[in-house]
Amino acid sequence: MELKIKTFGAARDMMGGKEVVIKINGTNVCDLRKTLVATYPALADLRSLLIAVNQQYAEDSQQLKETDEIALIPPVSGG
Amino acid sequence: MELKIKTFGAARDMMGGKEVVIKINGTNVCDLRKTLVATYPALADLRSLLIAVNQQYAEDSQQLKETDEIALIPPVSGG
Amino acid sequence: MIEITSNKIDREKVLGAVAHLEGGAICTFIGTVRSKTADKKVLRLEYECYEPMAIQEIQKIIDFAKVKWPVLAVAVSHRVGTLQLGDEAVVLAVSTPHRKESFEACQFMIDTLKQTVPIWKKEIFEGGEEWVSAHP
Amino acid sequence: MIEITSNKIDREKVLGAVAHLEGGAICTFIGTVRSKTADKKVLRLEYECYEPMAIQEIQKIIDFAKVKWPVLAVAVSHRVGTLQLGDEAVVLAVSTPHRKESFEACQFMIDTLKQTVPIWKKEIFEGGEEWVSAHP
Repeated sequence: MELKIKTFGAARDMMGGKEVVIKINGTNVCDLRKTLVATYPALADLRSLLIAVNQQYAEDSQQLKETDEIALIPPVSGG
Repeated sequence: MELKIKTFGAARDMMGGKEVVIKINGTNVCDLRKTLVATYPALADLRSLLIAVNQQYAEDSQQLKETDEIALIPPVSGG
Repeated sequence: MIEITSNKIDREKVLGAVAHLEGGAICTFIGTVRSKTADKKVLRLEYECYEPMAIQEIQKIIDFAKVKWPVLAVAVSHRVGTLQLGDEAVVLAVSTPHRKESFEACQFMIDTLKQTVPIWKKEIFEGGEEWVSAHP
Repeated sequence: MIEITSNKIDREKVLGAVAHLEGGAICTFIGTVRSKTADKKVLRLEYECYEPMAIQEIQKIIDFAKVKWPVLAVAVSHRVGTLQLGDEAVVLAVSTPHRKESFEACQFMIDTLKQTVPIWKKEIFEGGEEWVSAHP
């Protein structure tokens, strides 16, 4: 499955682009996370890395579709 | 000793004037308080009645002079 | 900045007075005239103040807060005279380096102001009027 | 009112948005850019935001606060883009009937905003830059 991933903050710097396309083995958020960290090892250095699906924080077990809006959420620091 | 007393809020309404002159037997804040309550019994209905001398809250034992700026402070309700 | 005023409070002036380059947090409290007190419908409020003493008491509160928290700047404006529904009676702002202490200092100062500063308000409601907190 | 803006935050607009006749208290938090972080001298900050999700997450915080406290109105404006020293990054205001709950609700909302809303800031200091909180 090929997914388009929006990236922000420190994660974007580590992945070298605002939006990246990645091919994953598997179908859920956990599978995506594994592929991401394998492809961009620097992501493992983040204090946390959440994944949002369709603008909502997602659990690792959530199933993904190619049409989902997926975003990487490194530790937030607003305010 | 004759004292000029500034009055505010509920105490002023009870005493019928912004500034009253009162003659007290004694020399301290406690003596003043006794004379005030004897002269204006309604003051006893207040939840509290503090006395300020020269713009500072005064203890009952504080000595008074005729030149002091004295004010009755009924329960405050600013803000 | 400490101000007792019979005019509408200038919020921008109060906020401007606490701007501080080392500050990361400004907490502000604004007290406004509510339309209801318990079951009575308030028509307006009348505030009076023993002004020279009020300013000294507010200064004492600020001095105390500065001992207790890393306060960079404080500004207080309290309105007196006749206030209508929705009018602002008090605006208090404090700047500190960090957020938690700004809330603590602001709440301490407004709580203490209401306990110690010689300002009085009379509620005028339908069918009567009453000095707030005067009676047990 | 929820606003993400790349312009200077209009404090009067935020405060105006929470005016409420049944409110007696407005608590406001303003977060500003400090000149120092630990020992580093900050030159400027750069904020970025995943805007549609940020607005939804802020709305969730407001909804939660309304369950927990008698909140009458909330307004939040968060700035993004490049901020200089002294600039305001966030202004959050809440109106409630009474004072205590205005402080509690305001502090809860800004604390939670900093934990859950997808906004990121990068500090640019002399000799480097760093995404705040990104690393352990």
